[in-house]
Amino acid sequence: MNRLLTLTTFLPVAGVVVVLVGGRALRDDVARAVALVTTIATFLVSLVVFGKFDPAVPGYQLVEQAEWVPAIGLGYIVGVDGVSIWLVLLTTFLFPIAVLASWPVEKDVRLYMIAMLALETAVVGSFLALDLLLFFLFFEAILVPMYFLIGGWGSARRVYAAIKFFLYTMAGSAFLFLATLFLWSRSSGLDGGATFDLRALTELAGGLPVTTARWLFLAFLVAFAVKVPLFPLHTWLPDAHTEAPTAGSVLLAGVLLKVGTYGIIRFNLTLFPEASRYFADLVSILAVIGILYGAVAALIQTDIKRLVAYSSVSHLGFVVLGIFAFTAQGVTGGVLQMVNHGLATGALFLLVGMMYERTHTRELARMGGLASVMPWLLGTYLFAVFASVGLPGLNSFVGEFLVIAGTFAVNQWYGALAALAVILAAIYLLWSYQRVAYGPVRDEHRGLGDLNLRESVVLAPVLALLLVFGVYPKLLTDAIEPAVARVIERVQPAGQTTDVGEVAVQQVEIGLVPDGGQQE
Amino acid sequence: MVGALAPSEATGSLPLLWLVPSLPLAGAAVNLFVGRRLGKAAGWLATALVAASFAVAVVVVLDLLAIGTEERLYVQHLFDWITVGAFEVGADLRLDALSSTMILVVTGVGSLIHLYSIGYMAHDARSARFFAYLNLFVFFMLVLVLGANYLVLYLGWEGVGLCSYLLIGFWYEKTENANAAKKAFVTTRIGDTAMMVGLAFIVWKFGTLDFEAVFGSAGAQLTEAAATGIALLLLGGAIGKSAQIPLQVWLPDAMAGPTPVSALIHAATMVTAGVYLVVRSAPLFELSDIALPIVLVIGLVTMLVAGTAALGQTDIKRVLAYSTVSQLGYMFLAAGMRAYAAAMFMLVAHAFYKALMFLGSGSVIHGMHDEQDMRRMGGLLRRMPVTGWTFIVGAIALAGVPPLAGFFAKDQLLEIANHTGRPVVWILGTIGALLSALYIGRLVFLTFFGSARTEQAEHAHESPSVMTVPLVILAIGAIGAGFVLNSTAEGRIAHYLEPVVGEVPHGDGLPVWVLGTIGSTVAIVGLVLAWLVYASGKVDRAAFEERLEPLPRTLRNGWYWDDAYAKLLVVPGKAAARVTAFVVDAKWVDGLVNGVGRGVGGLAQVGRLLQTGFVRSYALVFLVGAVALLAWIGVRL
Amino acid sequence: MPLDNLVFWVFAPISVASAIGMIVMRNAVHAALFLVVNFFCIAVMYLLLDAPFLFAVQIIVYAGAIMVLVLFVIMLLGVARGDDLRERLIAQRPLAVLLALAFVAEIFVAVRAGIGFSTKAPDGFDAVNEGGNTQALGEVLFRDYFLPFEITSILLIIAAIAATVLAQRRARPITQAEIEQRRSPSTDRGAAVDEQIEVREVPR
Amino acid sequence: MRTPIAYFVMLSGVLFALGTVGVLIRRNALLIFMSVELQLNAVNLSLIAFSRMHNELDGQILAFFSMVVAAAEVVVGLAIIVAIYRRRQSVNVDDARELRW
Amino acid sequence: MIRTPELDLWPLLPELFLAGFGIIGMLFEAFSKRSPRPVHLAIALAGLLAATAATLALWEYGGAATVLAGTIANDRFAVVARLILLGVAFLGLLLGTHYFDRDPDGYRGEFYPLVLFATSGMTLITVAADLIVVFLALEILSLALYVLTGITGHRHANEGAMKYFLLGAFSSSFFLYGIAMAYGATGTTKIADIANALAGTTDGHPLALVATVMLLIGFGFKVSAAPFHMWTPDVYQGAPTPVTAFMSAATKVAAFMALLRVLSVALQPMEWDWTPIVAALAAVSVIVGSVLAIAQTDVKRMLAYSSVAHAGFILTGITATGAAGIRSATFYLIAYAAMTIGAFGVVMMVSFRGEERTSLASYRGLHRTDPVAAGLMALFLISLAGLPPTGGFIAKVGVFGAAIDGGYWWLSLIGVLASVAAAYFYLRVIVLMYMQDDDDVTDAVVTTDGSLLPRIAVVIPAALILLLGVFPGVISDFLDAASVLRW
Repeated sequence: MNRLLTLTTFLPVAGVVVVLVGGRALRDDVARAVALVTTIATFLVSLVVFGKFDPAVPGYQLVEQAEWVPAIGLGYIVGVDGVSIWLVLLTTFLFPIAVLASWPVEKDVRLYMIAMLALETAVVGSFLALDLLLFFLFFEAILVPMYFLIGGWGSARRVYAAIKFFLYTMAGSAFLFLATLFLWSRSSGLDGGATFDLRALTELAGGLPVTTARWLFLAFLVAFAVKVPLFPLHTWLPDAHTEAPTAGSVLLAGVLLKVGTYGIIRFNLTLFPEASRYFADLVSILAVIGILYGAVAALIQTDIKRLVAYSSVSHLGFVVLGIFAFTAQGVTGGVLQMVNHGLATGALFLLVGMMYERTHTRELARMGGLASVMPWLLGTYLFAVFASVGLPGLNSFVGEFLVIAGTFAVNQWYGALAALAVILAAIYLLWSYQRVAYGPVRDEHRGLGDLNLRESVVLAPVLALLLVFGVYPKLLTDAIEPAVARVIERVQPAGQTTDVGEVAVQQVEIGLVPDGGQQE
Repeated sequence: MVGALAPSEATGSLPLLWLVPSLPLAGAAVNLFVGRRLGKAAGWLATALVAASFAVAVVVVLDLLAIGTEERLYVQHLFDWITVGAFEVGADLRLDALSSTMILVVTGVGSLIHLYSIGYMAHDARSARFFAYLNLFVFFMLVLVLGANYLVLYLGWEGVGLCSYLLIGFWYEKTENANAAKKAFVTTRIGDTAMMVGLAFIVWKFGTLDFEAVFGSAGAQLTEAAATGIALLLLGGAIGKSAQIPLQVWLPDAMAGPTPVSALIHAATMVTAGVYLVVRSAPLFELSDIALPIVLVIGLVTMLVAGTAALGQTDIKRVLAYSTVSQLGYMFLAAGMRAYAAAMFMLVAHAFYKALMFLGSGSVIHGMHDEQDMRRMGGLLRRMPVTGWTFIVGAIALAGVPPLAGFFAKDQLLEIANHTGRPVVWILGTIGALLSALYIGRLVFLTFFGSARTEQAEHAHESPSVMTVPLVILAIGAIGAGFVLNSTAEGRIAHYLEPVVGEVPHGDGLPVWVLGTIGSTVAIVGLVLAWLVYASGKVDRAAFEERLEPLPRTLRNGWYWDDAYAKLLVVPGKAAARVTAFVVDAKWVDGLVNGVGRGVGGLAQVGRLLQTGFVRSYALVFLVGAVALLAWIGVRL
Repeated sequence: MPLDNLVFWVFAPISVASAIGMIVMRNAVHAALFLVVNFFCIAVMYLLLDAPFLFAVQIIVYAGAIMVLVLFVIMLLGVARGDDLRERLIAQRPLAVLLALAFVAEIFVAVRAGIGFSTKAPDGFDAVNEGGNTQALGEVLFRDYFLPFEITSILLIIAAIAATVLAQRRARPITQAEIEQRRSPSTDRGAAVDEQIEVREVPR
Repeated sequence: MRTPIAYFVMLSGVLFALGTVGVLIRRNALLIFMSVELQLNAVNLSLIAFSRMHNELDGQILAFFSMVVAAAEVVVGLAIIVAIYRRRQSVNVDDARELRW
Repeated sequence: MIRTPELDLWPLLPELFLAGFGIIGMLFEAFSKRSPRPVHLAIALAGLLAATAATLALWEYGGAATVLAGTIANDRFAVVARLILLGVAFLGLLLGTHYFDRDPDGYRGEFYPLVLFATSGMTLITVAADLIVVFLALEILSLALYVLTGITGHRHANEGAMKYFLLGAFSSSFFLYGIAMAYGATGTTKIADIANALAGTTDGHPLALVATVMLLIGFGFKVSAAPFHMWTPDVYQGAPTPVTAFMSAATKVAAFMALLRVLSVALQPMEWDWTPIVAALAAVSVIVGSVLAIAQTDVKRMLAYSSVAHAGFILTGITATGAAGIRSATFYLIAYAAMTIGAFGVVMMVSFRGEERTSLASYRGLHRTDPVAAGLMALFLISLAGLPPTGGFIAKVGVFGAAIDGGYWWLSLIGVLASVAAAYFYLRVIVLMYMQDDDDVTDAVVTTDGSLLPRIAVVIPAALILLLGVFPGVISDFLDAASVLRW
């Protein structure tokens, strides 16, 4: 039987075991190497998974199913579809980079690497789990290593940030937990007895009373909204991002936030299609508020990491907005935006981290003129900035445009308002870039080194992907689209707009008189 | 009315079209990564590649001309860019009359400016980076004009914005340069965003962004309101890019970039992209009753505002910048009258003479050792003859003195205004022409005539030939363009563009020769007036300006648009951001969260006091619990 | 009035009064004596309820042995007069009385609803007590409750251990000074640090 | 026997309540302990009353065991009280409140 | 003439072993001058081993549902309960031995027999099929624990013992009152007969209702359910740490298992009456435990409040009546026993010479001086917080799942939210252990002495917690067997 997904998930645990068993006998460098090798191996395995994955098939693939705790119907069920495959790849791709970027960490290296590896397992597991409780298990398990990473290796207010991150997320997931158990409890009437199997529960959830389903939807949503984070549940994020060590921020922004949006697609939309429609406006409005709010708040930040953090709030709003448009373009754009944001913001945090290692400050006011000192570092930073700004040709644009186009066709206000963030993004990112890079060089920064080999190796693949996915997003969308189509089919009843590309055709064929259109 | 064209088969050299943008791109890539090691060769490489691109463009366009008028369209599909559901966007290049005109201008003028830059940037340590950006710009500009759908156009559109940003801020050690770069990018992005929403609108209505498909079914698909919406949103993009009111504020500041940049990006090509967009989208604009009138009004107002502002400038490049804005206003005006071909004609002509003048001003600045204030110049004609004379050619062309390029363009425009029953437009346009002559005359006379007013001016030197040769070529273009493009009554370029943009409107009004005479007279009067004030020595300039205060100061400050924006938008915006971030977010949203935490913590602190340590208190609590439970049960009995 | 009723109404008030006496007597010895009185009254009730064996046990073991032990300790520790009646805990007394009244009320409600105030003891208890109450009890005890009876032995062993472990003087008692000395170096510092933690880590 | 069983049960309830009052308001550990003894005795009364009501002996047996338990508790309790008196020279429970909050 | 009952003592063999070895230990203590700990330990362990063997043998032992005149239940539930308790006792003994190694002044040889006696009381209460036996067993374990609490004679231990004793006796009287009421309502004290007697009534006999409440109060006191928990923090803090470890785990297991038996057998006909009460107790316990722990600065006290909260969680599971409730509660008890004894074990390793250094501040930078202790503590805390991949998580799934299944979603909501609050104080300890700046740590460096004994005693529960977290299915059969009560 095919055990590839299991291998992808648990390979990092092997690294954990090695480091644990090695104990104090393991030198720091060896621990680092173990982590790096493990994460790279995991990436390679995930590539094999990708190789076996057939993008044309919409459903779950490479499914592994085993009984785990039959007594409560908890099964070990994992599988990938077009949405999760990319998130898994993103995760396994970012982890070696994060490990490599953590080379300068000197404090408790072994513990650090253990946390990293454990985190990888938890995140990959979340993306692969097709059993609700298994998902929740991984979802919760993410908290612990991340908590250690932030609290152990963060900056001054790390403890506050770590605890806040932890409690906030846990409070949100409490509702998910209850809703999961509720569904499970309702499933006892099924043929196989009570189960957490997503596929079985999907059937079951269709038959729930409307009100019940709506409450459950909200319970799921709260958990994911915290994780995403969706306004107004976002305030843990600036603190966590800011205080986390570089790799922590990279992974937090790059991967962890996506667990939330992924959860929304995988669970909220799939399990509660009616409720999803019912609450679409509410969520969309929150997403739009988040998009603008995050951007506006980013405008005035003086701490560069905090600024990037708020930009994440804004960017993730796009993802949610796209998802709740229920159009192929919107949802695909949302998924695309997940991957793209992971790469772009990941790159930003990597670069900010590298700058921090040199200048020992995150205050914009205390930087300036760095472009003259470290042209390559700041050049790559600019590249990442523009990717994040949504410059066409770089990756984020495609997702953003698809989201806006996909949303606009459904609700013009959401689309138009969301687009405003594009302006704001340019303002805050370029403003911050200017304060970091341009202007006269400060005395204390003279003589700082430019990118070294390790850092170049860290950055090169990420930056390359920023470009590749901008120029040829079909690489991603070909696999995403069938999976998304399947979700939309479930959510959106026939007759509704599900594909903005088909609008014109329909109108022409049926001979509809073009409608009144948007009143300007 | 503009109809759809049937794409033709790939014949001859047409399939080489992709090379046109690719060559500069290759140059950019090489210069970006290994340019440092190339040294001097970097500039030559960049220039050579753009020139090669020009050559390919010429070959391709010649092959296009070989095709019959009605099929003069070639679409090259490179690869699928975005495909989601039924929504498909290809990386498609489109060669037709309009885009062929544009690529020739871009690559032609572009290669001259590259050549010039070799001299201009010779002493800059990062010149390789400069050429990389410049090449990249040419690439994006070509993508912009060659794009076969709105999204590819948008790619180029934003790309040129990026390069503009990079190049304006090329000397980023100076904070004001960096500020100018950011301002340029952000201001244009405001327009761009409107445009992006416009694209979303198009997607909503058409399900595609392909020019052919959109224009082909526009009449059937769009209501008037929808068409207005789309047109105005696209116009937003055009206004930003072409620095039209109210987004014109970035262009004068953009002069902070190296002068070749100003010539290429902020005069000849990028800023005209707005005009190109309007012309390209004409089928959509025409479906709306108000879109084109709005274009016209914006053009008119911009022309006058910028024309007057140009009068007040003292920085040689800022005069040219306002002049550019004003001239772009003319082009919008033309487009607003459906005289697309006239707009394009003006665009091409303007590319020549304005590039010429920018390069000339660059040469002056070069010769003056980075002095840009006209008041500190004077009498440079003697010291920099090539620069001076070519500059004068450009100025005359701009002023609209026959038979140079500017005259034909402006003349045609005013004629259309007159003949289509727009007397007000005609009168204001004529006033605008007078303004042009005035400010450019002022510039020329202050800079090149009279006596040297400073040490620097006395020791100014002519630039090397690598810089002057392009000037000469452009001067020839400025002189010849009018003849070449407009030799017959219909106008060659108008005829050429007709399949794409339709006919130039006709009508009745004053006879053509009367209009031409009025136009020429106005131009000459303007120049003479300028001579009187600035070069004849018969007027006390300082006293004259003194008497006019506060007008000169207002003009110098560009009608205080910047200050108004600062007060009305930036300050409140910052305040709003501050409130959002530090009050709403920190105190309220996060405050609520932390409040819950603190509340629980407080509860804990209070609650622990219950644990008094007195065993009898514990017993009391125990008993309270017991009695309460029993009471609960008792109630149910 | 039947005799048993009379006896009940004589001894019930006494038992209540003696109980009250016990809880309000300042002197511990007096209180203990009131308790003995109370136990005696209860013993009488046992008799009324046809439980003569327990009547005997109550008087001999409880009122006799156990209370004597308690009195002995009171004397031993010399704490008979130690209890001053000023209450430090606010509202402890009124609450205690209130809760007790509520408790009685609840029991009253339950008893009235459960068995009613007219239910008399059924006849036939003599049959149960065939051969005498003691014999009958013995039979039940050593047949059905053989195990619990054995279990009590463990209970008593523990009691014995308790006495030796807790009450026995230590071979080398730890002095107050020693404790103070031990406490001071680490815990005091710990306490000080505690304060810091509080300040720092309560989430803002 | 004419006295209703409920009377005994109620008497037991009252005594039990008095016992709780004693526990709550006395500060002498010995007296608190004696109050607990009062409670246990009250319960025994109930048990024996119920035993009579049900016409069987389990209740009496239970009361008997309760006495044994009480005896054992007395021993342990007194031991503890003696120990604490040794350490503090006081049997006032209010004095022993180092463990709190 | 006394008719002798049928004597089937096999089902009682474990208790006999425990008590027997307890007596041996006591005799040894009485006749040995120096009362060496290794010998004591050996005797006690032998007792545990014998009891364990006897217990295991009972797994396959058929026999009647109850033996010894219906006073002792003979089912696998009892076997499971005993095994848990024996395990806890084993760990408690190991910890205690180490504790007294470091604090010889407080040492009393009686510790070992007392633990055995307490254990026998605990196992007995879980097998008791007669409320009389329940009461007696309760007293056995209580008395033993009172003594154990005060065994060192230290000041705080004394105070703890006194408080425990006074309140314990107070609650015992309530418990006994409950038994009396049950007897009054049904005329019997055998839980099976009570069930039968109650089964006929429809609206619940008022006395039975009172009995239910009183019994719940009594059990609630033992399991530290609020508002009957007040003794817990003081006693946990005052008692010697190994005793705290032992009693926090074992008492809870014993009392809960007994409660389960009483509720699901004797009071099974009154399910609808007692579930709301249990739910109310659960809600109050969870809130009180979770919230008040936040304010604590002493780690033992903090764990005490945590124990209150966990009592609430287990009660939450019990609201789901029947097998589901038993299953979930039993699993939770196993996990809880492991994590709490482990956590207290680490507390003991960190503290020295008795009860010093139990303040939270003592844990600063522990992972530098003793990474193993810190790591294990972190694991226990994470499990207590109910996070994967630990047994605590699966346990929480079980109880909340059962409660939701039973319709108590509001209780689950309170539970999960409270566990968020609870996570805060667990995390705080981790902060202290792991997230201090190096210069902060130096003035409060803590060293554990690295002895083997306590390490064994904490590694075992740690392994168990992980096992339960990752492969909870391993005890599935165990739980299946346990969830069927015979009567």
